[in-house]
Amino acid sequence: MSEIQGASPPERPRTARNRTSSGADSGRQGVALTLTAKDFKSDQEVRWCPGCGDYAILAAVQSFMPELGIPRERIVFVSGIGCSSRFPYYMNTYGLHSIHGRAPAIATGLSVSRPDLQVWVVTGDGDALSIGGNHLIHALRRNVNLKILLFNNRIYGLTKGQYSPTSELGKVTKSTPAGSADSPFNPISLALGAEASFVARTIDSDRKHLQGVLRSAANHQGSAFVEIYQNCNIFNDGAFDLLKEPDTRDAALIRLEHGSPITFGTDGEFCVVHPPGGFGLEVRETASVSPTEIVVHDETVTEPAYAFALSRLPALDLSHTPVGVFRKVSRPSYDALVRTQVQEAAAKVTDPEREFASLLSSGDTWTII
Amino acid sequence: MSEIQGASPPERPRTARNRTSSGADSGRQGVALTLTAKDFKSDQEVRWCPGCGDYAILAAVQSFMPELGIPRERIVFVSGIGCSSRFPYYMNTYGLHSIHGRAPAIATGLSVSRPDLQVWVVTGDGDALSIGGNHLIHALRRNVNLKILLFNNRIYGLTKGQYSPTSELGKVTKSTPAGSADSPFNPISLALGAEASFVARTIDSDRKHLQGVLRSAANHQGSAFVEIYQNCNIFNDGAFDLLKEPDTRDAALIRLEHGSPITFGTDGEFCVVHPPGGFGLEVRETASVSPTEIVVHDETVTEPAYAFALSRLPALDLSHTPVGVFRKVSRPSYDALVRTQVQEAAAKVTDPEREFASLLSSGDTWTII
Amino acid sequence: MTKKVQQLDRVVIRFAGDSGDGMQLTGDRFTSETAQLGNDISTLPNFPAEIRAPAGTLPGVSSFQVHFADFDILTPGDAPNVLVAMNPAALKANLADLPGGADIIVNTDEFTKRNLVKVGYDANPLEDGSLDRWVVHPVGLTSMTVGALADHDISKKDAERAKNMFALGLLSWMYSRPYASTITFLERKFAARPELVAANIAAFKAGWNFGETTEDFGVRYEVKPAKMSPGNYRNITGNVALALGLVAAGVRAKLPVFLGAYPITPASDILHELSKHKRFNVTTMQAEDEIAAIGAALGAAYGGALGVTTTSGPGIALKGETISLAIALELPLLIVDVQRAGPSTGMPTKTEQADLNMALFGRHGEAPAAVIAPCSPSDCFYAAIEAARIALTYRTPVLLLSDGYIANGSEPWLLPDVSDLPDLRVEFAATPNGEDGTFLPYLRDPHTLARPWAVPGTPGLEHRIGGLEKADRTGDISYDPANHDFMVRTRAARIEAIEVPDIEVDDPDGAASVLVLGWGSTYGPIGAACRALRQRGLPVAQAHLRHLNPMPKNLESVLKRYGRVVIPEMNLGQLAHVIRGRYLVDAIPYNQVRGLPFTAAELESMLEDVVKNV
Amino acid sequence: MTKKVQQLDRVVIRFAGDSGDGMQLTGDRFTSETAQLGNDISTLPNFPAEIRAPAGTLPGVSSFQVHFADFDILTPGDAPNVLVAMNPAALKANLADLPGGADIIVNTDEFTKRNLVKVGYDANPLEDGSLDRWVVHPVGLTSMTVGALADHDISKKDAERAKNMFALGLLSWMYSRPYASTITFLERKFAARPELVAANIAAFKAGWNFGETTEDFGVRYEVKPAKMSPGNYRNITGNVALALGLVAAGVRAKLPVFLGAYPITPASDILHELSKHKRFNVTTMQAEDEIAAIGAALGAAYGGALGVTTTSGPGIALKGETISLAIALELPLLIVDVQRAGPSTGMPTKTEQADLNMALFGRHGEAPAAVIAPCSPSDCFYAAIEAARIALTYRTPVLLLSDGYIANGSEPWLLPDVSDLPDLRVEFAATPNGEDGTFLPYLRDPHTLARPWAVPGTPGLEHRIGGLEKADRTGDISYDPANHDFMVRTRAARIEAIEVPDIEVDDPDGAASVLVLGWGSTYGPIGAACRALRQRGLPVAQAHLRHLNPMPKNLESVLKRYGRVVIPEMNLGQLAHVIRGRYLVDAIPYNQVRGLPFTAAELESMLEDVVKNV
Ligand SMILES: Cc1ncc(C[n+]2csc(CCOP(=O)(O)OP(=O)(O)O)c2C)c(N)n1
Ligand SMILES: Cc1ncc(C[n+]2csc(CCOP(=O)(O)OP(=O)(O)O)c2C)c(N)n1
Ligand code: SF4
Ligand code: SF4
Ligand SMILES: [Mg+2]
Ligand SMILES: [Mg+2]
Repeated sequence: MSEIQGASPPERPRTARNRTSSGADSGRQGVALTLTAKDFKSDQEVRWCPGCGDYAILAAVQSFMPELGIPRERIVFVSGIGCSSRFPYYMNTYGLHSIHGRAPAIATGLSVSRPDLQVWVVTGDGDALSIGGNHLIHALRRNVNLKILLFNNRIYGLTKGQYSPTSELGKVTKSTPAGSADSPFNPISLALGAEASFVARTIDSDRKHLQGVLRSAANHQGSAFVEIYQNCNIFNDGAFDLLKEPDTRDAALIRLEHGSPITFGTDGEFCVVHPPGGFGLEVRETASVSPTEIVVHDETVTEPAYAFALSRLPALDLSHTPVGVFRKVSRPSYDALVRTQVQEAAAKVTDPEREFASLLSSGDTWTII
Repeated sequence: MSEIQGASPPERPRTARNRTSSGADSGRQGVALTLTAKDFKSDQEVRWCPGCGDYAILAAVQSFMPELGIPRERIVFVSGIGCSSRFPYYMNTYGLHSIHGRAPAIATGLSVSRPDLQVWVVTGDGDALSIGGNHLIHALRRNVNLKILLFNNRIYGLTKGQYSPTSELGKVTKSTPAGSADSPFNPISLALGAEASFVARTIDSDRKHLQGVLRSAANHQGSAFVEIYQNCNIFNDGAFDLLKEPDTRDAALIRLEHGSPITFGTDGEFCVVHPPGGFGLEVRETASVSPTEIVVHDETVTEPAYAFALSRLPALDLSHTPVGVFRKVSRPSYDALVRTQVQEAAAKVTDPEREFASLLSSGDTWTII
Repeated sequence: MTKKVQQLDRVVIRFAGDSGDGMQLTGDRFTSETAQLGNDISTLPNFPAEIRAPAGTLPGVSSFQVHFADFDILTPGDAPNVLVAMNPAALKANLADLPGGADIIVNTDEFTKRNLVKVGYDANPLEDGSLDRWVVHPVGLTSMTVGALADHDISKKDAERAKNMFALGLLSWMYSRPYASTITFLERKFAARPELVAANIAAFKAGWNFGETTEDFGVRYEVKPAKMSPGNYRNITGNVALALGLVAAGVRAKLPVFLGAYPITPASDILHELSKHKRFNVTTMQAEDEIAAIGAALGAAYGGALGVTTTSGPGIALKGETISLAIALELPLLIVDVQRAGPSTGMPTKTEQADLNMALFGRHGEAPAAVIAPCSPSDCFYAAIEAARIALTYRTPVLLLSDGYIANGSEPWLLPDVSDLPDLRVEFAATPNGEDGTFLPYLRDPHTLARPWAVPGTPGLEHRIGGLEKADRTGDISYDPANHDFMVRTRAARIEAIEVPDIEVDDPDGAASVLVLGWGSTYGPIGAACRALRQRGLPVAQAHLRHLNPMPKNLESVLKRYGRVVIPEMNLGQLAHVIRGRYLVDAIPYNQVRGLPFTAAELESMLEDVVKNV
Repeated sequence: MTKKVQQLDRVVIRFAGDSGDGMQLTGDRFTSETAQLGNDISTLPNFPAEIRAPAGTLPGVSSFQVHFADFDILTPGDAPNVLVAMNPAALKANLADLPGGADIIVNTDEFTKRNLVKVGYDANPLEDGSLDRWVVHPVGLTSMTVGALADHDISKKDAERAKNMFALGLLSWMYSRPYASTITFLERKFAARPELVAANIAAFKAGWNFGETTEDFGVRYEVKPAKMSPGNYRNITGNVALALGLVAAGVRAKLPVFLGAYPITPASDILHELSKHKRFNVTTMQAEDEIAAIGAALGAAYGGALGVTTTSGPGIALKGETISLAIALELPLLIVDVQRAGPSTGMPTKTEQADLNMALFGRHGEAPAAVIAPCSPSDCFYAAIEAARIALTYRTPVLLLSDGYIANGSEPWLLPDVSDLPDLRVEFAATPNGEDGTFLPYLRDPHTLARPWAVPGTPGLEHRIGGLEKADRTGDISYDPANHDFMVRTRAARIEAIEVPDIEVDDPDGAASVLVLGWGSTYGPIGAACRALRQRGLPVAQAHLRHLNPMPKNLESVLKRYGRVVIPEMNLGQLAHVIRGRYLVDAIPYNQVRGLPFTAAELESMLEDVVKNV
């Protein structure tokens, strides 16, 4: 039984789906197509501020999309409200610009009922972590088949510059002229605390890295949570300059690569070690430690304590900021489990109307003649 | 300037409060009083099901209260909705039984504006982690001065037995006749991911332990998050029997004690070690390891990765369940920071009406004569 | 000893006991036996918000009332003829509702000093003469049950628990009920513990035999089957009927059903029931809260499913923002509100009709949606299908207002022929509808004003929509003043354009001067009152609104045909206010907000006054 | 060259440009200069929802309209006499509003081929004669500014940016505005960068001198000061006035103010403004969402603060459940809704009055609350105080309905004497009020029906309250049917019992047959239209509702005094529906939902028709 019975449009492409639990998701992987970045540009004029980091992310996503090999009509972008949430308008796919904070909930309903679609969520630090925090953590715990891109500019852009749950303590903004009094979330830690199976971070300005992370997210079964540091040049300009400026970035940016020792710096002169007995990770000079002490990154560690320790590395000042895939482990997606239950039950029914008639007359009935 | 100007009741006790950031909370600690458990019993008939674990928690809290040395009128219990959330009715203190999931938000407003009160939040696994998840994680990140008691019975009691966000995967309940499809939160991990400064777990049936945890929570500045395993004998009976039955509990229950090596079992025959290079913790036979390998519990470790690793110890089957204080670290409370800003500003004003008049006529004004 | 058998045309029995005494089950069983016999039935469960309040206390009392008759009845009965009181609390809590002369069967074993004190009885009412107005039957229900089960290998607690079956046996005997279905039920229920099957059956029979034997029950009653249309019947509650109606809608639309719900009394049973019917391509999701629940339902609707969310007052309050989005998106969506007494948490297990305002007006901006309400338990089935018809045809959210009374109450239901149910098939957009192969997501069907339902997965129709104002036809974001004005009016017009059946007036000889207008669950009591008045020669007309938005086209002329319009509601006059505002008719509100349905008697006396004063 | 000086009684100028062109600031400055001069003023900013849409596009156009006169005016003016268009997009977007003969000052530097194409101009409108109906002044604003600043040590970008000051200088010259305050302003604004102070002042002066010198501007205008009551004035927007009103309420109640808010357009500025005034014991909390925001405000109110929450439509939709709790708790609480165009996200920066239904009816159960609405920017100050008075006196949530038009619009405000503002002091409960020293949290003041406000910290008054239905007097949980009915009616009665001033009717010679009833921000346009009609000898009466719940006691008699009642609203007739339902008056709704205020002219012509047809 397909996800839409009967009245579906005739040309709708269908992919074979088996009914096993992992198989229920398999419709989302497509076949090679000859699309280009341009095919993913909608006819809508892009309306972000000139210089906004969102442009770079949009371009990176558009040029990444063709490699998915999924026809445009099977891709849906769902967003909340915020500058970032305008994203779907600019993608020539299906798109839903919903309401503030609720994109993960809406996308869950879509994804669960339509396993043949690939559903992306685009959200902001306010949208996802302030009003939408609960839907986000529940989507992650359930492991719904969503690719969640959180554009973190550490500010409310669309409402013109209030602080957000990722703004640093003491931040002076329109709503906190004396400095904010709440310390921020670490989105990666929060996602891990919420049982996320895929957690990554990347930066607007590094297209190659961004696309690498998208690639890894796209082929993950379940929720893929991607934090993207994004510059809001109007209300929080330069928030991530430390990670971008030639003179500081090498000493600050830690590129995680699965299977490789974690080193960074201009020439790998820094590294990450795990001091014996401790639980946290620390940065050292590579020259001062023995190569075996350097932590070899493994995104597949089941125990989330490793990724969690990694997430604590950056001080709030970004001085040591890992980017890349922190964690990618496999567990059944909510969609798959739910679809399996429904499909297995539905598979036994050949004539729903007759079955329904017999349901009605089951139990204690009586007949008047 | 006090938190209530002018119209406050004459007899209201006031404690000296200085205006430094930590001092702004100090009104909450009281002086020795000669109250007894009975003084904390309200005149309302307790209406939980006979045998419900909530009774034991109520009794433990009532008999613990006197040692706080805080007069009853300075204590407020705020709850949401659920069986557990009926709690405030039975405490002879101020009490507010609010709406589902919103207790942390309401309590935040109360706590921030009334530093002289001690505010407790009582909530359930559905109330706190399902509908109220966002308010909970935001209260924790802000470190609001709340003592949050989460009665976790891993079920919805009041609505008669649906699964909750802490129910195990595959749980068969009224709303999941084919078994639930979402894997649960680990409340301790979630709280740690949300930057909680105090995180603990205890059990309804162990009054002494429960009170020990309450004691530690009560003297914590900022949010104290306490998960209490609670038996719902109607809809999820025996959920924590493994930790209570004489023949299983010793091998399952790990009592954390600050400064002591983590051992458990009938005779301390099991212990917790931290395998070198790893990030997780593991259970071993005490005899098989050298004493120095046993992890010595330290609730004050700044790095949350340690407490996080501890929180991952119990398999979902409770087979190894730490109880006690996982983490207790000091950072400024939101209330204190906010109050300080307000109090410092207000301290400069002697005559608010005159100051207000001058505010009105500041800036570009003109006069018509 | 042979007993006299007396014929009755109708009886109202109320079973009352502690929350733990199994009164709901006892009532259910008695109802089922009665249904088998062919009486018309109406039931009213009434239970506390606490799961199991302390034993023996007033707040812990749970009751179940069943009204059965040899003619068609409309309500669960105003006042019981028989009260079964399992303990002093049950007696005390229900006595005020009992007319003099009614039978009271009391479980004397529970009338201990301690239990009496617990509910504030200074003296034992069984002994102090205070019950002289009634016919009291003191029965040692517990002790006799335990006695009857002495030979059974079960615990004392289990034996005591079976006392409700003893009571059921006794009542079944008194009213000559066929009990085969109860035996089957017990066999199924305790299948895992055969010793309990035996014990409960034994207890039931002991109760039956006790009736047969004891001198106290001199008379046995018979209520003949009612004349009902031929067909297959079952007894059904409103919540189950509503859930089955949703399944039926999915089956008849050939669409998957997606329910996003968060548990809340008294709506949870719809979630429970629907989650059993996965085989009809029904997916149920218990979401993290009401906002996520409707969000997921909307997401599913966007994907081409019949999206549904079910809740009660506090939950409806949370869904407004998403309903507003659904209105902007013009997607089909069902929002079921099983109303309960408010405001705030209110009285969760008690009924009320006070969410009408919220359904009609409870959204920011001009955000019109369709609103309909079922009028009885079995009507919930058809109302669900009608709501789905409107949602699917007109691509709009539809609010369906049930309430605690019909949700938990039950009545016999003549099973429909599934193929006679409306054909709800829809056509998804499949091809571009604009010039040059473009797709215009907001180009409307000129008749229904519905826009195309173009689900993701359809090649060539890729498009973007959202909650910002949209340009006519293209759906692009638009801040154009004239377009906004046009779109706001169009959204209003498309709700007004929904075709709904004319309202029917029950005015048998067209002689009435007073029209009683109702909506929702008040149908039964209003109908019963009108019947009673007519039998007494006082003509009143009855009309019942199923469609609250848009209202039937003929409503205005119906209203204006009568000298007086009375609108009884279990709120403070919400429909009355709307009717007055729309039609400038000086309708008289009659309101009661007691958490209970109207009694037919009070409506009768109120209407009598109105009729006499026209 | 000396220029002719011409006297005018009123002028409407609209500054329009790209979002990045600083038009809001330019308008603000011009307004401020005009205020200094003593004209009466009314302003209307209009900006896109995007922060900074792509340069030069139609959606990116931002404008600011200012109306000033030598008499008292009520609106920002229907149509501009002068349009300043900083680029082709600004010209195109605003041209339709310009009456023939109006002046257009265009920045020719931006009329490049590329920019023209961007907005769909095939030919340059400055050259193709299409502007012949207007008086066009082509000015190279950018190039002249850059030229004037050639000697300044600033970047080209900074020099170009100063073009708005050039424009301001030119307009200030044209209308003979005093500019000292602008100089001070620039000194303050760029204090950190003295080179920009110098550059901007130089640009301003260059603009002024250009007016003085060029032949194109032959005439200079003067608008004399208006006759206004003596006193100290400032120009104020509705949002700032509202924030100051909240501070004033706290000061006059001697209570701390606690604002829980979540940012949302167009309400955020209240949060911004209030967060600057901590010294008045004002605490502001930016919460995680609207539910937490009102929750925190309610928690603070429970603790004895003046609790406030501020939001707009989508946020109001989320607050209903907590408002309902506040109604059950009977605590004072202010809920400010700065309305914007809906439904759903709608048009966030555009105005509307469509949340009235939501405010009156948008809660589950019978959940009545007080509702009031300010009628102009400065009136927001007094409305906030009045809302606080009702909340504190009657212990009830009060909804205050502002809207985007008055929130961002401004007018001169005669500063009040603080000690003349109402005394809002309250008395907290301090001692037991029941027998034997018990405390009855729901024992009411017989006059106000308010219950005691017993804040935690008060010894002897420990008590528990919540959202479940409460017994009268004791506040204990109660499921008693009669008590519920009583409490529901009492909650309704206590809102009805709120004393509000009678509505005043402006009917100068009592000769009017038509009454125009309005509420909220339509006051200005309705007033202007009524004045104009009266001047033409067509008598119409105007009455404006400040209190929407409860309504003034004399309203019914006022309504019935007139043959025709017309209700203009920026929605589809929400107040009209309520008035019809309550008073059975056949009020005529006149509606427009364009995201813009009514123009006086359109109301005038509509009313003229009505008057002529009575
Ligand atoms: C219910 C609701 N509350 C508030 C808003 C106003 N609002 C729109 S976007 C936004 C925050 C945007 O911040 P973020 O999510 O970080 O996105 P950004 O603009 O920075 O990309 C807010 C508060 C809204 N649209 N709806
Ligand atoms: C807004 C809202 N949604 C739903 C409910 C119904 N409801 C009441 S309590 C509850 C869950 C209770 O579970 P939990 O928090 O675990 O408390 P417990 O009863 O188990 O102690 C629900 C869903 C409600 N009262 N309000
Ligand atoms: S405000 Fe910031 S985030 Fe928004 S579009 Fe402009 S630069 Fe980007
Ligand atoms: S239902 Fe469960 S949690 Fe609720 S009172 Fe009964 S035993 Fe306790
Ligand atoms: Mg942001
Ligand atoms: Mg629970």
